[in-house]
Amino acid sequence: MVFSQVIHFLQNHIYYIGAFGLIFIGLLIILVKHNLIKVIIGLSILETGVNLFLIAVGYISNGTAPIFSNPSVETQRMVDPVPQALVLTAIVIGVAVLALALSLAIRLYQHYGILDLRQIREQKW
Amino acid sequence: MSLELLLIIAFGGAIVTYLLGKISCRIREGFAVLISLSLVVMIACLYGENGTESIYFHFLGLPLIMRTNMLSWFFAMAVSALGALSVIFSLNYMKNRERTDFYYLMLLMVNASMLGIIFSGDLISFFIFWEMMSWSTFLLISYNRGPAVAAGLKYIIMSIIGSMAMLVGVLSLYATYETLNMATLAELIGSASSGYLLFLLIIFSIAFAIKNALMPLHTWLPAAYAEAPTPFNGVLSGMLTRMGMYGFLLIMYVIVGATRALNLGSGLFKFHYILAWLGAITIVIPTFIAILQDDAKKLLAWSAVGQGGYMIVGIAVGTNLGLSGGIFHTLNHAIYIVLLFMCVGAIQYRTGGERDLNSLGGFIKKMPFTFIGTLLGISGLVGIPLTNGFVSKWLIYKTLILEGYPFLAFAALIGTWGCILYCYKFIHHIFLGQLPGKYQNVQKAPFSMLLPMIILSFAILFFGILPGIPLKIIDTIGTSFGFKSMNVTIWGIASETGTLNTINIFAAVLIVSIIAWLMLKIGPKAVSVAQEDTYAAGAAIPKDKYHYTVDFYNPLYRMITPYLKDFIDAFYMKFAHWIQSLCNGTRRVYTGYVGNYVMYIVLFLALLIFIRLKWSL
Amino acid sequence: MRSIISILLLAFIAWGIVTVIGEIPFGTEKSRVGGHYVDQGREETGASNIVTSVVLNYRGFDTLGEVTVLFVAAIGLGAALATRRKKEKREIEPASLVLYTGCRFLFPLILLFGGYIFIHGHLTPGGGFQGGAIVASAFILVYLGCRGRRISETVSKTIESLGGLVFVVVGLVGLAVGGHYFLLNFLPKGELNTLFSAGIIPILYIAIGFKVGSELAGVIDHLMEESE
Amino acid sequence: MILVVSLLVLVMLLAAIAAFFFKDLMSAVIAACMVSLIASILFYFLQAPDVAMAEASIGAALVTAVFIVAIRRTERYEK
Amino acid sequence: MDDAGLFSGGPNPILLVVVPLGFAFALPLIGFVSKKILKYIPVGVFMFNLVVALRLLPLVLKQPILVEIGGFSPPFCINLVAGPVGILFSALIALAGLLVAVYTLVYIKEGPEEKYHILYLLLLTAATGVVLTGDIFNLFVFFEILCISSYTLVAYVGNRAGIESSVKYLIQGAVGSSLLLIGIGLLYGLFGTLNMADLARQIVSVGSSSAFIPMAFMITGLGIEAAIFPLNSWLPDAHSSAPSSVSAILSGIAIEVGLYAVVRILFTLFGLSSFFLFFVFLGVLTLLIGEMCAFSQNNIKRMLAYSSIGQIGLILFAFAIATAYAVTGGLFQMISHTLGKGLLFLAAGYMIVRSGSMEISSLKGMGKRMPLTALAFTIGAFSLVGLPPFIGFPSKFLIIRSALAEEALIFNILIGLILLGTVIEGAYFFRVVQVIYFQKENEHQKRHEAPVAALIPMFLFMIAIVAIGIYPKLVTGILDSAASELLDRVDYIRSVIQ
Repeated sequence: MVFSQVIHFLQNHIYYIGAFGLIFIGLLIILVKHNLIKVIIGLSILETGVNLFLIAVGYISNGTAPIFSNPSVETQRMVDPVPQALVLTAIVIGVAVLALALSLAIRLYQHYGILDLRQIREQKW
Repeated sequence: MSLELLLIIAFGGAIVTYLLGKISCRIREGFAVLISLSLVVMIACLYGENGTESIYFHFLGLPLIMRTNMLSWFFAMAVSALGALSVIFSLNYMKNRERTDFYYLMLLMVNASMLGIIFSGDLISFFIFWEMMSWSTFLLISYNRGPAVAAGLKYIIMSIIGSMAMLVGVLSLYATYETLNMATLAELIGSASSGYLLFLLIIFSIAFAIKNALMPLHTWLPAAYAEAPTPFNGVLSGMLTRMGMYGFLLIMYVIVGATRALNLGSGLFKFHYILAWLGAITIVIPTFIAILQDDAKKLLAWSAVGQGGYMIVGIAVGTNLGLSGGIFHTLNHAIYIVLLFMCVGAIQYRTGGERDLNSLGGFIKKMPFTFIGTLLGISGLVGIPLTNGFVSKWLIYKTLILEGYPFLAFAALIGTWGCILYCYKFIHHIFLGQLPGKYQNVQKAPFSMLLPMIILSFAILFFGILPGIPLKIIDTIGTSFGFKSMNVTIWGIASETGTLNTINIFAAVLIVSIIAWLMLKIGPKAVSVAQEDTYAAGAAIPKDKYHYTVDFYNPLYRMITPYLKDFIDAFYMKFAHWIQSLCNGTRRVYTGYVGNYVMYIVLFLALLIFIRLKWSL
Repeated sequence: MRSIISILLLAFIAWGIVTVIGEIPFGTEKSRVGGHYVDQGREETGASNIVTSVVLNYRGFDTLGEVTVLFVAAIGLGAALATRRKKEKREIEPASLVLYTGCRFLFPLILLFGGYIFIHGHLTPGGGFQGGAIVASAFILVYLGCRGRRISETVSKTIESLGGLVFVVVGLVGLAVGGHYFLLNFLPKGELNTLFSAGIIPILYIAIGFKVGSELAGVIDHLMEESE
Repeated sequence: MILVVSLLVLVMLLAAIAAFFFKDLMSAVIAACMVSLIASILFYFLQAPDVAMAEASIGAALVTAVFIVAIRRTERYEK
Repeated sequence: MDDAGLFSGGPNPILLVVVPLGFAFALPLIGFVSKKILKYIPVGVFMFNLVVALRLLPLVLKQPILVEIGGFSPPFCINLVAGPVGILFSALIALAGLLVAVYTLVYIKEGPEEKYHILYLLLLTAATGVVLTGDIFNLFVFFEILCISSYTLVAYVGNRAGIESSVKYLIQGAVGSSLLLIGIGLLYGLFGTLNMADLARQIVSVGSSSAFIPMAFMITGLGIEAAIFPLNSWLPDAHSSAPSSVSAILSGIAIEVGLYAVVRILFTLFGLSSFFLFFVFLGVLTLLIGEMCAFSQNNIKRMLAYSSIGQIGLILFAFAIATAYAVTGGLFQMISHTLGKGLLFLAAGYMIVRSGSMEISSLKGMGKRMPLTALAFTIGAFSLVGLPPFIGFPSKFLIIRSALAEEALIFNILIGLILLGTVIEGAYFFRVVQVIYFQKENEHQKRHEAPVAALIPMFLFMIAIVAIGIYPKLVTGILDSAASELLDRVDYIRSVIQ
């Protein structure tokens, strides 16, 4: 009984758990870690989590991909294409931000010789 | 239309003067004089027209209104005349100084915005011109650099505090009555509750008290007066500071109205009564601080604070005599304080900026006209009969005694005693005594400086002997506020409560002086002795040690100094430091560690969610 | 300490999310808009991959923005890493012959595969972005395997610019011919499920493919520049 | 099916936690790459093949490459 | 609108976004032809935008123009809503962009100029896109362009400070945009649409309870760019280390666009009325913190940056009161802040170039060395403090007037705090003005004015400041209808979804 309840719960929530798990772990990395590269890794995990969440929102149980490669596909149970489009955009934006962040990290390292954000504090107050 | 034209000429003239200065100094100076004189002429021509007119455009849906009545004409005459004299006085004084273009621009701008204040018929244009006056004054006070910078900053900060208070008052009136037209407000406000009126009066009083340097809010004034360029001191002390007086008259008697304004509060804590006491405090303490000063301009500055107290007392008592005294004292004070500042300016001009009383002396022979001007000036300041100061002070004393305020009268009297002391110190240290060796070759003041001084000297005597002329106007102002008319004659006041007749005094003084002159004539001739002979009884003392004006009033100093520290200023400075360290502490929020910053973000989000879920807003 | 506070705050946020996530049941149809796209997409755009039709037609403006984001990042990365380059040629140890040949052999194949992906974006899963990324990965391979070979900066810049311009111009042509609609699908829709269908979508995806490929390759190029 | 997915999610979260704890940045990057890869598989399960492709090629491959380049140009260990 | 051609019935508002975008893409190609003309392109583009926006202004005052992209009808497409607010902001952006672009002609001399111009174009294009769009995901995308180009422009100089600030800005910005995206995802999950009008329509039907969490996420995400108090830690660093021309845009445009987005989300999307008191407090807090931090700065640009925080606080306060009068005041304050702060940064930029240091004390004697620039700085400072006859006065007047009209004790206290903030603001601005004019300067420094191309934009800013300050009616008409557009949800929904 408990097992089937657990299965039911998992069926309904496992993607959300995964998505928000990633989001919170990502945020935690950004909050707690002070190595710049590590923070950027956190950002990457955060973004992945957000994307997963968006796709999960658009899913329809037992749906099919929204592609009419063979004409027999019924339209009733196609998953929502909009979140997929959004996530495509979000992924590209994510990679843009990450690449920029890493390039800035490289420059920062050239200037300071360290990546510890606690010590890179010339701009303050 | 004519008023608009007046203001356009005033402001436009200022800017054109600045631009002309880029071409040639002579043209600029000529034009500045022309503008200021033409303002005097225009006001003289328009004088006496009562009415209102709206400027063609609206400001945020509020009509801008200009209005003229006796009150505004009275102040306008004074402002324009003193402004013109100051400009004329500046011609020589400011020659060869740097950035004179800027100086003239700001001077004319201050004059123009004062005219704007005086003619504005609604509170929004009043406020606009008030602010313009504030910042252009700020730029002029700091003109001399050095210590003037700190003085200017103090001035503008207090000034902003004042104008913010005024802004609240103005806007609250606007929010309540949907109009800012003074005439309409005066009608509408009759129905307001006493609490609201009290709030209004207090909040406006903050602004005006700061400008008029009423006692707890006076601290900007001494430093600002001492450091401002001397020709501008005239405008500053004569009229600009007294815009506070104008403001008090406006809010108490024009907008709120005499009947309501004099009945706010209860018992001893009536609004006008407290105001009068503040005025009394302002008379006494600054007067004694003035005695302590060794700096000519600082002395005059503290004196101006003290004299401001008389005006406040006068108008705060709230009778026709007192009101006339207060208003008339404003005019009189403007005349002689401008004159005195001009004398200091002339001395400074000839000595290269010296204003330390202890290193001056003996200028009576070198600059006789200046001496006479100073003599008349301090006579007016002390209130010697036949000078204008006598009349206004007499009116104020009379009121205080008649209305049964013996303590206030006593305070005013003490003020006058102190006034005599510092006035004597002032004239003695500069003109009497020993002439320091380095000033042996000092010349007379140039004509462009003497001319305004002569005019003002005449004005002192003229208003002293014929006080009826201005009193007539003041009486009209008083009656327009709803006070009983005084019985003004050309020689003074003839009324049931007390008569003032300067012709009798004039006759008495004339007779006494003729007798004195005759006695002098009859008696033996005075023999001129070299000062060294009397001073050291013939013993040889080095020449530079002869100066005996140092430590004047020394016993008095020792007696009063402990009580007369400017503890209010010290308190303000401490407060400012406290604010500064608070600010310094606040900015530590931005720690520079990005982890903290992200923490703030998460905190904000968590807070939002927490508030929502906890209280279900 | 820090981590405890962080976890506490995150727990609050999680609490908030839990309250709202219950109203977004997993696996149910939620969107009228999505349903409309699925139902009408084929007729309205002519693409059989509905995601593609959403990406490039219904929400084409987003994609223009997205392309711009990548463009900005590439430019910005170049600007950030632009230092006074010292052109001292260090001796690079050449890769082994096997690696070198392998890379050279694989490079056109990967390019071809990427090209296939973005040309068939409107028919099959994939499209300009995925294809572009594959193209870029081909360049990574070359950078890693065949040291010293670079993509010419001029060429990559030209491709980037042209890709973006094609997008804008196609959109503006739509505005010009179709009246008031930017990005109007003005070309004939063609027959469903054939290569030459769906109007402007393949054109845009090809432009995007080239652009994304050259941009990502450029990003890698910039980043690796000094590490050698 | 659901168990497979649950397992994948578990592994993904574990990888993310590993990325938190690894002192070696290179390992952390690999863990993050693994997160992306598993996410890509999940996308596929969620009937989003387009996104799965994008995530695999961009999120997993390219980003990891960029990370590695960046780490090579800075320092490898978190102090 | 069916048979409308490209320019009949007014130009299409989409051109405001697309044309600069196209030129940004084309810039590298133009660079192959001639490097010289590159820097004139932003000038030309923003001139074009300004003309288009001004041409559209009278049209949208009558009726908002709905732009449906791709030829589908909302909510099935992305639509732009060119209402009074959008076009007003577009015109403002184009104006500021044009003037700063002219300034840039001489100011930016080193570094990868071509990239600077592209990023500059894209930054302002994105800002225009944000204010025009009617779709929240599209808003997100434009926001990302805005943010990313800001990050890179902050790092443009490539010195220690620039890179450090840029990295910090990027981390916070990226977290913010992730939060925004989560919010959008939640909203999509709840309501199944991304169109703002459609969302607004449905949020009424659901009630605000479940909509709050997505709103919290979105406000936090957008609030970072809008520099609301606890979220604005990036701002002083970024604004002070960017090149001055960029700081002018970041301060004058970027954060205001961020605030616009917050306000649009709050007003149009959620229409929350009971929560506004929170934002009123937040506004006052932001104002006080900003002014207090600015008070004790020694770095002129940092001081200006903190002052921007203060101004944003005031604007937020005005919007949060949410009466027509207050929103008009807030919009007015935005205009006055754009003009004033733009002018201040431009003037400070060249003073810094001439003195070689950002310390306030190094500005001694600038009144003599560069009188016109010093005049520009002074006017900008006076305007920000809110002195008449400059533009800062009518805007502050409107805001305080509307707060007083609330007639609640709490508002009176808040007004007191705001005025305290103004006093502090006055204190630090006047201190700088004094340093410029009245501090003893070093000897033999010759007059060395900024180049003409830098002075022209400063003059135009000054003229605008004084002209609107004396005659606020120039803008109040537009502001009134903009305010009513922001406040009237139903009308907005009706204008998008027939």
